[in-house]
Amino acid sequence: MSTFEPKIVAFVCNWCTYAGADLTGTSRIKYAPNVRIIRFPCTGRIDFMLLLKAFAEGADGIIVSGCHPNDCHYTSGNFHARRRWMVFRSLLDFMGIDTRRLQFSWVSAAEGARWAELVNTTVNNIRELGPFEEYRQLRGAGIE
Amino acid sequence: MEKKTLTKENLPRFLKKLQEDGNRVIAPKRTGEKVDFSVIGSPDEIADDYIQTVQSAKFAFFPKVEEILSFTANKSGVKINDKDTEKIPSTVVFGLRPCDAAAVASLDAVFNWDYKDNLFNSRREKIGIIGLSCAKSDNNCFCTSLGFGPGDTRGSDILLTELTSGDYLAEIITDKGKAMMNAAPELFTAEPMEAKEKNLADIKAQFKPEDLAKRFPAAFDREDLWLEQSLRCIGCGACAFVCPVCACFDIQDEGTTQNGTRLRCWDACGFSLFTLHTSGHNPREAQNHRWRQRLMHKFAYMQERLGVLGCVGCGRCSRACPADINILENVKMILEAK
Amino acid sequence: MSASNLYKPYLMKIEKITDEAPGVKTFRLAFADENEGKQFAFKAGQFGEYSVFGEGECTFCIASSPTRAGYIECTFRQAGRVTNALANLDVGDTIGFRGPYGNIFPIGEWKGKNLLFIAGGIALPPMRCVIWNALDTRKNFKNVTILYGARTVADLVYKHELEEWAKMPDVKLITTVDPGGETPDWKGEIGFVPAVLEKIAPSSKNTVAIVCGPPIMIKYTFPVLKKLGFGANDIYTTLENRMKCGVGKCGRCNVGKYFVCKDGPVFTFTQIKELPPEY
Amino acid sequence: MKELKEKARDLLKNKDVQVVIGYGDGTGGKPRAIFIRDPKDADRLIFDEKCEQNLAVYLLKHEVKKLGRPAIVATVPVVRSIIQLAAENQIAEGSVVILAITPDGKLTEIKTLKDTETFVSSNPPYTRPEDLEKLERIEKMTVEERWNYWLDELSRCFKCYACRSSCPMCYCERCTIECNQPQWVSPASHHLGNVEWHIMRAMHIAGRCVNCGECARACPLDIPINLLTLKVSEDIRKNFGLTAGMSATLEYALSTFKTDDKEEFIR
Repeated sequence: MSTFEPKIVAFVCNWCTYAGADLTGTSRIKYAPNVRIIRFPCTGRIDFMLLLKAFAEGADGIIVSGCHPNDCHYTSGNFHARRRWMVFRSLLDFMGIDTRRLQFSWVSAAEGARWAELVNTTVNNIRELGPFEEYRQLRGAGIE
Repeated sequence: MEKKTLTKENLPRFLKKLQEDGNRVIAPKRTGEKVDFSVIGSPDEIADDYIQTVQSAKFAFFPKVEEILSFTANKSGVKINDKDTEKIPSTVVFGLRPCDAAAVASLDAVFNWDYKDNLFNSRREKIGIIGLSCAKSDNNCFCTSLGFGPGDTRGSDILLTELTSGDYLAEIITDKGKAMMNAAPELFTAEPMEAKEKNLADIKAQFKPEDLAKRFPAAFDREDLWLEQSLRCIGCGACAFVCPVCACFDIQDEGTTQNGTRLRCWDACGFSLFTLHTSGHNPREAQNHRWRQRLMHKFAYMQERLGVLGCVGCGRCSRACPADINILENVKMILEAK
Repeated sequence: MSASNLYKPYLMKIEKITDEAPGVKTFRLAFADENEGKQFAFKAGQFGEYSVFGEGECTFCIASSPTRAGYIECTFRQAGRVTNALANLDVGDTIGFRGPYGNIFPIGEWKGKNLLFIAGGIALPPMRCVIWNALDTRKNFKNVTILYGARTVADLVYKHELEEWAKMPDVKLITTVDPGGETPDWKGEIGFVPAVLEKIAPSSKNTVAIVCGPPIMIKYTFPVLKKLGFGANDIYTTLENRMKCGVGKCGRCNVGKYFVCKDGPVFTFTQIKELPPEY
Repeated sequence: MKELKEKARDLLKNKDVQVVIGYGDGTGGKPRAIFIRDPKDADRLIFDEKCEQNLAVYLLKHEVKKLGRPAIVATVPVVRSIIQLAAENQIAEGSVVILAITPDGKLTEIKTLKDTETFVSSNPPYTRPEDLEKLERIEKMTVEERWNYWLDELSRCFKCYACRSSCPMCYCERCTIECNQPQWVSPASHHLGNVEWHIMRAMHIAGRCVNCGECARACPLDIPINLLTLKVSEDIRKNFGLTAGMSATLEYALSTFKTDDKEEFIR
């Protein structure tokens, strides 16, 4: 599947990861162009429903990233998010969704290189997994 | 009406032949402890020894989610792609109980009340019904009280009745039935000697169908008859969805404004949202109003407006109800009310 | 392909958008296919299912008069998913329309009678159709009185037409707003519709009353009409139950033995009295 | 249960409560929920091992609330549901009398939240071994097998919402599935709509579910949906040490945190 280019949606917080991704750009670090970034005020705002929507709309993989623990702009948004991610990820795993398609990470505003590395690794992982056909096929299935 | 014998060995052969001829066969299949209709791969999958399936085969006529149309839109306008009814598969429903087969007439009435619903009619035309008489019944069954019966031929194209030997009496009721039989006429042999009646379940009638129209309208304002029965109602749609007659639906758009589909989905009068206005006003505010609507619609309104009953006495809603709301109990209560 | 998919809408182009009141708009719609437009006919009182593709369908009456051919109009208030999507559209955009559905105001039977229209708030649109129908065939009727009330002056819809009706010598227009809803230069009445009706006390002799409004207004207007001597058969109203199919199948608008979409939306007070209170 | 009937009769007679929510004889040998308002009817109350419906669901139904202050016949999961509802400010202290029945059939009248907590701490949560077995069986499957298993099960769902309606924790006046601007989850029962609905349901009662199993019992199609909520409950118990319905003052597991919560899945 050398021609397959994964579609990745990244849900990131405004204060750390978005700034970090900005730094990647200003530092002229090249990374995979497969990612569409959606900026949120905080990882605490990233409802699991948004992630489901991304999959339903055809995402092959998802990155969710925010400030490192203790660095949250709102003190504890990322701590709250972490618990929900854990439960959500485990539930998807239980339902038979490969959790490699759902990458959680912490990337600070200073970690431009780390962002590039995160995206590249995720893209490579998803490229190996192939398109998320199972989920995409749900759309339209069961309609007579 | 022609009467034939279809031996127990020939039945799977017959169904196999119908499949080979390009028909999708929907039949009762066992999942866990329950038996329900679904599309079968081979006749071996068909369940036996059950009283009633969880759902009727209503979904073959009126699917739980059905595309009405699809559309694409761009700057220059909208293009509607009409539903291609040609693609609806030719289907044989096997093992439909006489009550469920009778219910098809009620669906016909709803979907053809002045406005002809082509989506329904196209499916209906492509379905052949091989009914199966009931040899057993349970306390929830009350078809005979509504004028139907365990060996009723109404609605079926072919009705099979299992005989003591395990072979079947095959009654070929309609032209469609005859055409099905003619797919493999050699499998149908001479009429059996055994009488049909003694192989049917004994279901005692508990009231007369004529009483319904007499008693129901007057019961509307009798809160005592509805409230007690519906207080434990949790407001789900299980009763409506397992019902062979319930045909209420919702219309929903999916996709984007550029590219999407319009769907028809099952809906139920028991949901509080069913009648809720955008303003927040709800004509049927409380669950007892909604339960009353369900029964009034089935036993009074449909009869008066469409000339058919909205209930065939299959007892499914009573079996499916998580709160043990029993339709027969409530109907009897209304008929016996002072 | 099925030639007659009951749920397949006509495609309509939005020709004109009028802002009526906060959150209330009127669309003038023309058939995208001229032939369909030529064959289309409706009567006063009927309604349709309007759709924004991808969002869904919504039920409104046809607010324009059948005497004005070539287009239909609808007026809606932004309230839910579809109406919000409609409000975002522009002139030239395409929407869907199914209809006409439902029964009609028996305007033919009203020949030679006085007409009393009573409307509240966003319920003027269903009546506008029959008002214009009557005014365009004015000679068929005697006195025409229109009583229209809204919460505030801003909430009055069809402001231009209200002015037009006010200027007509053979139309008596009374507008009113709820107490507190008036502006300093408000010249109309102040008070709730039933109270104003009682005050102006129109004669019931040889008169039919057409009442449309929110349930609460209807509830208090009927007794006043009764007091004024109107018979139950001379009072007409429309019911606005929630609908999906519009053709008597989806079950939503079932009230008693009636389906509002097929037997209504126009009902006489005689019929309303027989209905269970589920509207 | 003579004692239960007497207790109910006394409560109604003394006007301590206006209604006793309990089990009575239903049809076909099934018990059903009954709502006793007259002390004379207290004899209709029954209790046996078949009385499984989680009656706590009725405490928040408008139609039942209208009847007045209730007493409720409650097995351990029902008591836990009540505690959880209290923790979520849906039930006020003193607003309900609990006629709690221990697994060995002992009746206790509970009037305060504190006593309710004491009751559940001496009657610990219990998960049916067969459910744990099923859970384990699914966990052992490959990812692909799990996906096929759930797709098979969930595609049958016709969205009667019996799971939601039967659950005491699903008390929202407006469920997310009914929020249509935007439409988060399709109300249609096609595959995508069903998979999303059941993920959403499990997530929305994660950390709140007491594993009474009512959703699966209510499901007319026998879809083992309680396994989804059991899975999230087990995760929360194992990872955060929290179990719903044990304390009326305990924080909701997913709106609190510890700085050292596990994060090996985060890179």
